[in-house]
Amino acid sequence: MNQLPGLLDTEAIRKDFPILDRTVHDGQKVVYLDNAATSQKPRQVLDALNAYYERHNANVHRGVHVLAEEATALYEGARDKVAAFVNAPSRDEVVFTKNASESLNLVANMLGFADEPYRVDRDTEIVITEMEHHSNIVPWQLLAQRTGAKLKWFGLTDDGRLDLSDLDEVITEKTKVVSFVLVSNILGTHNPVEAIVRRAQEVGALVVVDASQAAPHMPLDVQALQADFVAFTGHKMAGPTGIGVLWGRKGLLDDLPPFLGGGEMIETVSMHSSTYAPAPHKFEAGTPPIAQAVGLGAAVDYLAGIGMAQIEAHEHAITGYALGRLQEVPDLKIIGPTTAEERGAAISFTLGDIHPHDVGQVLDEQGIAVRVGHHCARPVCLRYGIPATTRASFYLYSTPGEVDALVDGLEYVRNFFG
Amino acid sequence: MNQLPGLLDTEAIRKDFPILDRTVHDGQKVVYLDNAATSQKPRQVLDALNAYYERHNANVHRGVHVLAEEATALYEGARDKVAAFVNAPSRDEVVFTKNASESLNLVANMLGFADEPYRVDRDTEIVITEMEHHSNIVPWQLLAQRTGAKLKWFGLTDDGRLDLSDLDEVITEKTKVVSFVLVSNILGTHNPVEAIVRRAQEVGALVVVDASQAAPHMPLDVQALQADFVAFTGHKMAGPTGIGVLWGRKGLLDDLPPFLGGGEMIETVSMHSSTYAPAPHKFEAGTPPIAQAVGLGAAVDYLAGIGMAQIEAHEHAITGYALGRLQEVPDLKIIGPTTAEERGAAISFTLGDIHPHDVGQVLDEQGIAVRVGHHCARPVCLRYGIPATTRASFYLYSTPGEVDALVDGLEYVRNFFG
Amino acid sequence: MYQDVILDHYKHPHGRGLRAGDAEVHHVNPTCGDEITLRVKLAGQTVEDVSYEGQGCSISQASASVLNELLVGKELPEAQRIQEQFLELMQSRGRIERDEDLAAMEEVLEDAVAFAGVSKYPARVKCALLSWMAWKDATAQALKEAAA
Amino acid sequence: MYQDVILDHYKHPHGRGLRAGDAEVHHVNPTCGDEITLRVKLAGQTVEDVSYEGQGCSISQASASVLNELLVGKELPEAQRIQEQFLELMQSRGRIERDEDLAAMEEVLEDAVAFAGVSKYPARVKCALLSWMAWKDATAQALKEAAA
Ligand SMILES: Cc1ncc(COP(=O)(O)O)c(C=O)c1O
Ligand SMILES: Cc1ncc(COP(=O)(O)O)c(C=O)c1O
Repeated sequence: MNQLPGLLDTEAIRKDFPILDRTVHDGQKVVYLDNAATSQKPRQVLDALNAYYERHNANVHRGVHVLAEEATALYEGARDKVAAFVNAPSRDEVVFTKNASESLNLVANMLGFADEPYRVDRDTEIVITEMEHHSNIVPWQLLAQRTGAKLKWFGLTDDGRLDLSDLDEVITEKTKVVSFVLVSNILGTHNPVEAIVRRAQEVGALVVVDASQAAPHMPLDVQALQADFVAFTGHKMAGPTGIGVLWGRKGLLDDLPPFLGGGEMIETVSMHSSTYAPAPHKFEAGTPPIAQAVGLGAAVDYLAGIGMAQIEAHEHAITGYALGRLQEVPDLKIIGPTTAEERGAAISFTLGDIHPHDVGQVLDEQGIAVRVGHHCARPVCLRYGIPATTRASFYLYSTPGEVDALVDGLEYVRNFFG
Repeated sequence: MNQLPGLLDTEAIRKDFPILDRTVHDGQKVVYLDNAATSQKPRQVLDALNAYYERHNANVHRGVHVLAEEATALYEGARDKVAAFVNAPSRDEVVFTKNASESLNLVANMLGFADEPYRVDRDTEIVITEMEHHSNIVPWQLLAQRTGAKLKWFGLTDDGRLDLSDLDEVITEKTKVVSFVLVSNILGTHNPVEAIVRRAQEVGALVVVDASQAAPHMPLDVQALQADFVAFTGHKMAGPTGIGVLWGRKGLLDDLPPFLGGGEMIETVSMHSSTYAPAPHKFEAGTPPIAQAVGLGAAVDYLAGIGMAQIEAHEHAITGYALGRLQEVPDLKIIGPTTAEERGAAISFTLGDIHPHDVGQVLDEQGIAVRVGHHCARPVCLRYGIPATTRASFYLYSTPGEVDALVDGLEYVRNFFG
Repeated sequence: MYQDVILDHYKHPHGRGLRAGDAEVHHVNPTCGDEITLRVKLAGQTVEDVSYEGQGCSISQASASVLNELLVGKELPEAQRIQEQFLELMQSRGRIERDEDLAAMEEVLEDAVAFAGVSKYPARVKCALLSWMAWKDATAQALKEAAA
Repeated sequence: MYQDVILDHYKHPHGRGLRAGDAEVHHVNPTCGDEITLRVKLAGQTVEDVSYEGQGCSISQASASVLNELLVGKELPEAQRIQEQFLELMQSRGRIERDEDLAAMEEVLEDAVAFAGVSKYPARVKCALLSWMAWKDATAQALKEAAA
């Protein structure tokens, strides 16, 4: 079982994550399988945060003292690191936000306030999918309400994939923007980017990719994606909370209007009018999440040090193993693709009639942390006619032994409520 | 000189701040006088961050496992602490944002999208002042541009105070919102809240107070202020970067529409429509700055432990002492009130013809960190006909000895360029 | 938290199924999808029946069953007192722990004291309260209609 | 960073004041308020005069003075080479430190190598470049007008 091909040396890796030694409920070591909600943080990231606060903390930009210069160099250095991590053509294309949700709202708001040819208004359409996270649904619903634009979406197939059979009817000449998730946080589905991008480009629509569940788990190359905007979030990729990223094409970031106004994002201000700094600063109003950017920089260093292809292979192996073992559990039904192909490491399932809340709670009593509910993707639950799912999700430190613990735990749950 | 009345025991306090032992430029201990830009963080806050990440990290809300429950309790516990710190009538009135700028943009956007009676539109007026930070100017300029509302402001007197002589002409029946800074980050001026609030209430305008430079330095009581919204930022009050606060009256938060859409802020989502969670969650889209809120909770515990009235007294003493000593320096001109009455601990000045950049740089060579420039309040520089100022700003760990070092440093600067 | 009493009620619910009533309500817990449809039948000041259908976790299901067992046949003021006491227990965040306090509560709440442990889990408190809130709501409606 | 050469130029600026020119530009560094008005006068391919007025820090003032000293009288291609080399030095982030590298640069840049230290301070690089960017801009305008 430890013979799965592609596994990382998790024994070494786990030593980097202090929380994995945590015990719960009278001495049981925590089995953390809630990585799609948030990942744990390695010592290296905590060290970077502490070093920042203990030695270099100052407000960034425009300072002429040593601390301000150091803090600025660290903050902007983190931008370089993130740019390299996603293969951005330019560091100026990396905007720091507070989370992926802000990144997505930023795009939606820019497009609502933009001039032609970007402007979303009552004569235009917005396209999303039925498997989006609420953070990639609600901003577009709000934009549609505020502008009168029409919101359309791709449905799902019974086996948890995007139904693109009506691609040409959903994305039309009226479509201004298509926003979709690269890897679903509830179904695990890895979506076919190319087909959607090709059609969007045909009609001249902008493409936004929600890579929140991709950036932590696989090599992400914004140029290869051919999207216009890519959003992701630090806390799911070994980084701190409070930091997100919006990558956007330089030309677009230059053309589009600002979203939040304030310090840092201006060029010059008078009471009568203001001009704005060039991107990325135009989109970073106020004191940015400085320490958090530095922490995210340390996180991408850490991940890149292990290798994103290696992490992907590890999770692929664990996911395949978990899908197999879970399907041995009687009454367990996987919601989403049942094999590891074109799939990420989040696995949702139902267990007979036992409500996910009960599944999660009884697993927790055994030290196993999973998430239950609609996972901020309620339309998926509606689509499959279920109130909620239990979701186990893996990361670079997850082991086959933890999969076994989960399966044993589920057996116990069945007996408990049987 | 150490006999100044009201001084705190800075020797003990400074031990809590690791960075204050930092040396720069070959062994000079840093004299950190850039506290209005950002404050340093005590060990207690860093410990809270580390404990969070090493023992409790999980995504908040809706989790049924131990870590998620602990993280939620810590996050929501931080809300309780902040609510108590500003004497909020209800914890549900405390919204966590990423910084004060987001807090202010949040209000501006809510009012732009609100229904009557709150709606800002082309027939209405917005009032600010000429001493606002860009973060309290640009959001209102953007709102004015987008809605057609008229932006008006109070000017300044020659001695750096608000000119309220035209109070009744500036705030009129058309005024929907009045937003002003409690303590100016460039002039140090502490503004008279009551007069403005009384007039605003007379005409039924909402009052927004930018307390970014007040919350860190003095007791802040949102009920006594009688404002409708109060914004402040964590990093200036011994807390982490990446966290801000918007306090708002419950009834208003209930009535006003959401700003950012996404996970956490919803009640229920379908592809066709969504309903929103009650405040404060309605305004907290996506994974919040969890660790940063926890850190801010530790910061307000730390500050409250020392006592906000005591901190205010300490800074009052230091500011009085600094104003006196600075005025001994030939050619030094204070921009802002020249005595410590109704005044915070940020002191801007010019030094003859020597450009502030040069002043700051040569001070830095002596280990003294001040800020130079327009301090994100460029209209103030325009008002007083100066390109920039040098600003020294103090906090609870600042000492009379540091004031002396600054004065000596300025003498050196004069000789250097003399 | 899964006391035997709770599991028993979950596996063998009392009075489940919809029967005739004076008022019907439908309550949903949006965060977890728990749902209940509940009807109240009053006979003067007496709770003659509480019938319900729903889906949800063991806690919400068992709680509806306990409610049925406890409230049916009670006079309204007494039933309301029980409802309030249950609410108090659930909002206690596990702070009611001493045996004598629980024993005192048990006199009013009977089987429902088994939910004391649930009060420690903020995420689950709403599950336990779902049917009780629905009952309160339905009863208010029934009374209003009776008065009209 | 405050080499004597820089302080000298700051205290005793060369060629300061506005005189007749073929083109005039006004450049501002919005982050610190440094401003310069600069005129270029060409005589065929020769930089006949660079005159300027401005306010700003010692670095921006000294840099304008050095520019005047260095470029006036030069043939245009040579002046442009100097401008480019100065730009390169300022963007070097303090990485040009070896004495022989600086010596090589000094052949072209003369007094202007004294700004090498400034390149370590990102906040100040723009100050040093202000007048040089203005000169480049003004020269381009002057050439365009001459051609028109
Ligand atoms: C008076 C005032 N308002 C608002 C802000 C903005 O705070 P932040 O940059 O944290 O958003 C600041 C600080 O920069 C300030 O001093
Ligand atoms: C697919 C997806 N998109 C967006 C988000 C939102 O990220 P955040 O909560 O950090 O804003 C998440 C995670 O919650 C996610 O899984």
